[in-house]
Amino acid sequence: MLSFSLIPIILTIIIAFAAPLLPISDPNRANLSVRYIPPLSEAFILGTDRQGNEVVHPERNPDLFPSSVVERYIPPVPKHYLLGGDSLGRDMLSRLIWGSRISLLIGIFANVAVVMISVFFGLLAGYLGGRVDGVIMRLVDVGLAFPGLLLALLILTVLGPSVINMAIAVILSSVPLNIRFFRGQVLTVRNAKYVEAARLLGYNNLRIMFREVLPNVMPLVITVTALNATSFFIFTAGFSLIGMGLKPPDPDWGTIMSDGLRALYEAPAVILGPTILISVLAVCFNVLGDEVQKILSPRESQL
Amino acid sequence: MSVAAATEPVLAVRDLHTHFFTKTGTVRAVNGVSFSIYPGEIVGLVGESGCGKSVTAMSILGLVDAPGRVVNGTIAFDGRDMRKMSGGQLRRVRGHEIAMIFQNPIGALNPVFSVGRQLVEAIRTHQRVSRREAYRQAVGLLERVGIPDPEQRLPQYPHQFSGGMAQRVVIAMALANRPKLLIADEPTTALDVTIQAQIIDLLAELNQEFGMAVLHITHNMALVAESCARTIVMYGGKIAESGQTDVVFDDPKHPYTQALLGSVPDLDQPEQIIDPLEGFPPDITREWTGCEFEPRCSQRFEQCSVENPLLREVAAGHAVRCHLYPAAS
Amino acid sequence: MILRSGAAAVAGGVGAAALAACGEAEVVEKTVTVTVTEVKEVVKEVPVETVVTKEVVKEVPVETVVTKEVIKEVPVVEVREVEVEKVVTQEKVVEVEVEKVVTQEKVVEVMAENPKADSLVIALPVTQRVDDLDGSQVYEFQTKIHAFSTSESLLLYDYQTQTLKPRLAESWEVAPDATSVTFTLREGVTWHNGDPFTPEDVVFNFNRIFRDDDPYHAEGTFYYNGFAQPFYDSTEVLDARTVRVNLNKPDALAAEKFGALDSSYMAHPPSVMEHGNREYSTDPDKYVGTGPYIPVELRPAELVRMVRNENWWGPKPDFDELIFRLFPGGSAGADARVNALLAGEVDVALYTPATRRNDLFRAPGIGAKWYPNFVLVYFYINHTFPLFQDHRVRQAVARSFDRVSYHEATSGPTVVPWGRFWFPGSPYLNDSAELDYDPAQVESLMQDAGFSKGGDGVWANGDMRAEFKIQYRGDPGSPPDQETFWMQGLNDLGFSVELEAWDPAIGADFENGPYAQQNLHVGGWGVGVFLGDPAFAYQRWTAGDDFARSYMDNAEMNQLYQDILVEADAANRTAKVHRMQEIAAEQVAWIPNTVATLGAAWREEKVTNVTSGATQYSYPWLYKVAPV
Amino acid sequence: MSRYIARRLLSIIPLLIAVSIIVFAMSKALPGDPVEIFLRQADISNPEIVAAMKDKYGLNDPLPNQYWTWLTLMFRGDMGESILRGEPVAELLFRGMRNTFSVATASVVLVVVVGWTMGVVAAVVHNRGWHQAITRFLAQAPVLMLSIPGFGIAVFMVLAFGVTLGWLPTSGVSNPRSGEDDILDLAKHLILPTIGLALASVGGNWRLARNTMIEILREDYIRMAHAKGLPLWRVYFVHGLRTTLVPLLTSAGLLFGSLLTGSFILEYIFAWPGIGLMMVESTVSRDVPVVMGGTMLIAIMYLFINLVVDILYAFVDPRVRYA
Repeated sequence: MLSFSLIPIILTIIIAFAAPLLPISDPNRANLSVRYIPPLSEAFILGTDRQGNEVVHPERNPDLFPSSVVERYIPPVPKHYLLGGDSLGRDMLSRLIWGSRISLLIGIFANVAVVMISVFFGLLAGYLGGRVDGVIMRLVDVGLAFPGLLLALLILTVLGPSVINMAIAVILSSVPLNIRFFRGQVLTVRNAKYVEAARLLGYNNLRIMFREVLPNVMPLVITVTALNATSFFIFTAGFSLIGMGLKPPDPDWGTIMSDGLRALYEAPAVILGPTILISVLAVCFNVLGDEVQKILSPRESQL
Repeated sequence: MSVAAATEPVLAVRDLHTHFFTKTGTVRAVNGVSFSIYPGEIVGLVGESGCGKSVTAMSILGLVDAPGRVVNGTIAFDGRDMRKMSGGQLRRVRGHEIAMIFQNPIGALNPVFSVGRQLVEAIRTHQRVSRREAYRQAVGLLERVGIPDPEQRLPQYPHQFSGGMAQRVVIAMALANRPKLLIADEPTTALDVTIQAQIIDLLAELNQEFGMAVLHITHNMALVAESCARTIVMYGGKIAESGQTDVVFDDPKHPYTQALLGSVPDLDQPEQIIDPLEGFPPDITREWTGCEFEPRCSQRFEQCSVENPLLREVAAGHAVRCHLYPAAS
Repeated sequence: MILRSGAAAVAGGVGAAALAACGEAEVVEKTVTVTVTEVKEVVKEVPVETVVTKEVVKEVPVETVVTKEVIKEVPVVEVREVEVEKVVTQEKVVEVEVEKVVTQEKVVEVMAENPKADSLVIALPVTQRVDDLDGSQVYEFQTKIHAFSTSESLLLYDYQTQTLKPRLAESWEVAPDATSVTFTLREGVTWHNGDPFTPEDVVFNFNRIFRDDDPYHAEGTFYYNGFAQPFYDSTEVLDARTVRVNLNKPDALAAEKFGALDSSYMAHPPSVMEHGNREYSTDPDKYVGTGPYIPVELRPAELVRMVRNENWWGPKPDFDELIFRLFPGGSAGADARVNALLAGEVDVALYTPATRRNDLFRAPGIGAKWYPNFVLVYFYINHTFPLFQDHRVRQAVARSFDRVSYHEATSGPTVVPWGRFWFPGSPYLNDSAELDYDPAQVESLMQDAGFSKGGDGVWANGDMRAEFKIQYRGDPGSPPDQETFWMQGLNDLGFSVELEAWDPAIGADFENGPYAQQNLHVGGWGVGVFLGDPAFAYQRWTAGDDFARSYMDNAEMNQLYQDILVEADAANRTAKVHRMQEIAAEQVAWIPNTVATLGAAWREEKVTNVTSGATQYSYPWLYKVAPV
Repeated sequence: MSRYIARRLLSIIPLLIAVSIIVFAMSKALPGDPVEIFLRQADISNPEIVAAMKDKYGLNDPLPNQYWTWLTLMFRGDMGESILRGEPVAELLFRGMRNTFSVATASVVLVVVVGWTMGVVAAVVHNRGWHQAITRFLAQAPVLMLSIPGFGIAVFMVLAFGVTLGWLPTSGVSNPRSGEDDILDLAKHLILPTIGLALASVGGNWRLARNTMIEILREDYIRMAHAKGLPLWRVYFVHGLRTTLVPLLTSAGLLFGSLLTGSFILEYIFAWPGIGLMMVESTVSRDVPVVMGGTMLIAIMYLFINLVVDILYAFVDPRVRYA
């Protein structure tokens, strides 16, 4: 099960990193004559138009063929569109692959940042308690009073759309909830016998927090990270949808989804691509979280 | 209880096998256990942790959780085979004819319901009485198990009770329907020593008063000696030795029983050197060709690693599973 | 007619009011000659035991009436409804309305047979003020559609023929010096509550709309009155049927502005005074208008329901009930509108998206109607940006956008690019075909301007590189496809262009704002129909639009504008406009990108091509429901 | 109990003040001047008009004064007028909130009824060692529900049940041909948006209920309940679920809060006139009064829902009540 869920994740990461090396076309090159061409299509290229774009055979794609663009005739050359074309006839396969770079950046790296920050403050608040706990939790309460999406929307509006700002918005809006969660977990571990033992041994608080308490909340940290990954994918897609995501024409999965949302009925393949990818990865992350938790927590592994 | 009535056992367990089918292998928690309990009798089931005594109790009530399953044997209660009963029939027996009390009394009470509600629920599940009547009975029960101010205690929640008081509540709940058999699974382990004695005394009293049989599961030899008429010693999912308590304690045959008794400090002989048992409980995920106790046994010989001994009667009512005692002689 | 639900109630109410107004008016029984204009059979099958006949005589300002009503004895098993429209005697007009009241149960039975009656549900996109019933207070074009069924202006501008037509006013006359305009009001117009429509009402409304200091001025809601307000001086009643609007400076377009401008719709003075502008416009119970339909229910963001105004001055409005179902505007509600149409929940869907054209064309029973409505997207060019100070560079940029290909590919048959946008003869602008996509022309224009391609293939002239950004507007659900495509075209032709999200909050202040050093942006879009006169359009520039600034220093342009305002001769005006176009084509302040869109789609089996009554004014693309 | 509620209520006040300060500060940090944006949209750039409008909206006062004016007005229910829509913000928000509330409530009900029940069933099946395939399915199905974006399902449902089969309405909150506010009509319109909106949360709660319940089924009091001979449904749904409620309530409270704004994609697909899309549109077009009022309103609702959840904790778990 573990490797089963790891393979797609690792594969996606590898493909994302290798995107510049792969023999795929420019993800931003528009070619209107293959606008919304369905997946697995083979377009017969007649020649190039005045903008240097390939023009496909009219009989192959009569609906999409603009009459005015062909200037000269060249014998047809087939070209494959494995995942079809989008609203501007950009190659969906290429866009999905390039888009994975940014989606993974948010889904994994922003996620790691969220978890690191949350675990740190959760540990501080939960373990130290007292005034530290009071201050942290009051701030968390204020943060929690804004639903995450609204907070992120406001942050993005103030900062303007970009990858970094989107990451900041995602981090700031999901940290309060995570801190509260981890604090709760730390509280259950704090009074455990082994923690008391460590205290009696005279270890300092930092050591106890990170050597005794942290390992014991680790299974949950991993589960939460996996769950966060899913929601972050969908979260960023939502922002791209309302035009607050990335700078076009660079693709991320959310941008592609928002592109597809306009053509849900005409070209469902556009939105299906990233949706399926996100779903598969989300399932993988969920399963991964469960499996890791089973391995790390002995009680589960008996079953 | 008259001895004449005691000829039919209230519970007869024959060749009980309960196995847990885990990913790492089959755990043979109970592996061929047979014993009987007669009406009004207190039987002690002893052994170290993981020997299968609790699983035996759960098997009797049909409460073994997945991945565990009773794979073989018969459990005859009052002449009826519990294993052949439907779920509904089983539930009519549970709590009504066979009651059970647990090691951790606070944990055995649902923290979100008041004690009264849980008692009333126990009564009304098996008796067609009004809520008011059940409540009245609950007050009587609490009084009987020695809880002062029962009227005030009933609306309270489990976390407001001390361990001993909670165990009394659990006992009251078990007694609610006057069961024929009470299975007490380590009823005193989680309690202070002084409370332990009170609970044991209470159980003995109730045994006298209601005439119910008690299966007392414990790892505490001293408690068994104190309260039980008969003792069954379990090791590795099997019965190592069984017999009248005084016989077993005075003349332990099985090396394991001897070792157990040897590790109990005797208050009369403060200078005695305690001789704890070396080694670990057996790996019961594998089928033993030899004796399960062989690796830890101080009196082992060749046969012990070759052949699994059978439970044999060495004297009337005294059976031992050990190659040292080849046959009744 | 009385067998139908909503209309019956209204008719009853009006009848009662008429009776009351007549006071002692006799019900004349026997002796009059009557012209029966229409005999309509309403119910055939339902046997009726008792028929109560009630006669209502409306408006009898006659001393000696020699009227006789002839009502044929109706057999008890057959009910006929006789509608007597006008009875003409020698001098006097008597209106007689005859109603037959059928017993209650029978009405219910008939209702059950035809529950939908004659209703039309229109899917309407709205983005902003969703709940105005008063035409003078509506904000955006799409929302006006329902407000224009309830309220009316003095005149109507027919954009298809580009002429003015009478509405509440029968005729109009602009003074020769263009300093006043006189309207002659239609006779017999009443408000929904029965009050007569008077010249005083016009005075009240014009003051309310065009004077900031009027106590009933609805601040900030009169979107379009900026065009007329600077010219307005006063309104005076000349006689019982005429009013005159006096201007403070000459304006050849006074009739269009004050008669047909969107903001000059008439509101009922007593109601406005009693309830205030907002309550009046948003509460159907408080609203009183003159329009062909009377609002009965308004649920913001949900629907507006109206019933036929039986006393409307024009031909009988088509529908018993008109329902505007409100959808979110923009692309948000577009798919939902099409879905609702496909599912049969609405009869007409306006502004259907191009991406659903195949769904609509392929669905059985769905028809599509061209409505010559246009969408335009301006690309503004920042003249203060050094690169764009040369008009040849501006022209080159304009010519690098292959609009024709883009619209043909993206919108297909539902949307066509208009080479000439606006209407014929508008300075707003030139024939954009002149600035159509032309790489060769781009090349020569850039070379003329002293640019040459550097090593990286980008045009450069000394230190100045052909490098700029296109600001696009990040609206929900609309990625900047056009800008992306255009950017690619520009980059292919030797410009170095990037996209940048344009924050609407920062705006397009090219001289001082954050984008002063940047350069091209999408200026927003417009849908709709504006007044057709070129001078009017030119005025819009001078009202302070950003893209017009670059022309403000042009003396000839300003002189032409002044001339046009007082030029009464249409041919001369057109000639002057053409000269303005030439100047504008040279300047290229912005790149028009206009398309005509598919206006509506509806279910064919229910809708036939019969335009009549009110609908022809308010929404010419709406058609009457015919029995299936 | 009432003291507990009072204490919780009081603890909200400082939070509200903090939230209001943040909302106010954020509205000031938003780029652009709302009046200028509005006027620009109306093609007006006359500086006198701009100044007059600013005066009218009090934008020339010192910041603390502006904050205080805003706060006092808001607590009197006056959140100003929408710059974009010209409507009183309170009315606008009330309308959006009412529509969002209905679909959010329906979603929470669906989550509770389906998600929690299936979670308990899945845990029981796991506990009783049913056939592997069933156990696996009940364990993995929620993961799938959690992973597929709800709007994909929503679009499919619109096409299938609305357009093709015609069983359910495709969009909107009411059928315009039915005259009155019909509760049945509303229910029909709620079905598809609710499923689309709640699907992921049903999966999440199913999973959470299953995991918590598996833990709880190992507790002694569940054995005790069995040993008492209680009927199975009583053991699982009374003794089991009742103790599972604390984490589930937390999750339901959070869900309700996130639905208040998180539903804008579904609102987009179903043309649902809720507050999510309204807030997004207002933020994008800088309709600051709506953004401020809406954010405050949502924050207050959110705090209120959390308060309700906290009070429910006390009802569900006596240990909280007596702590």
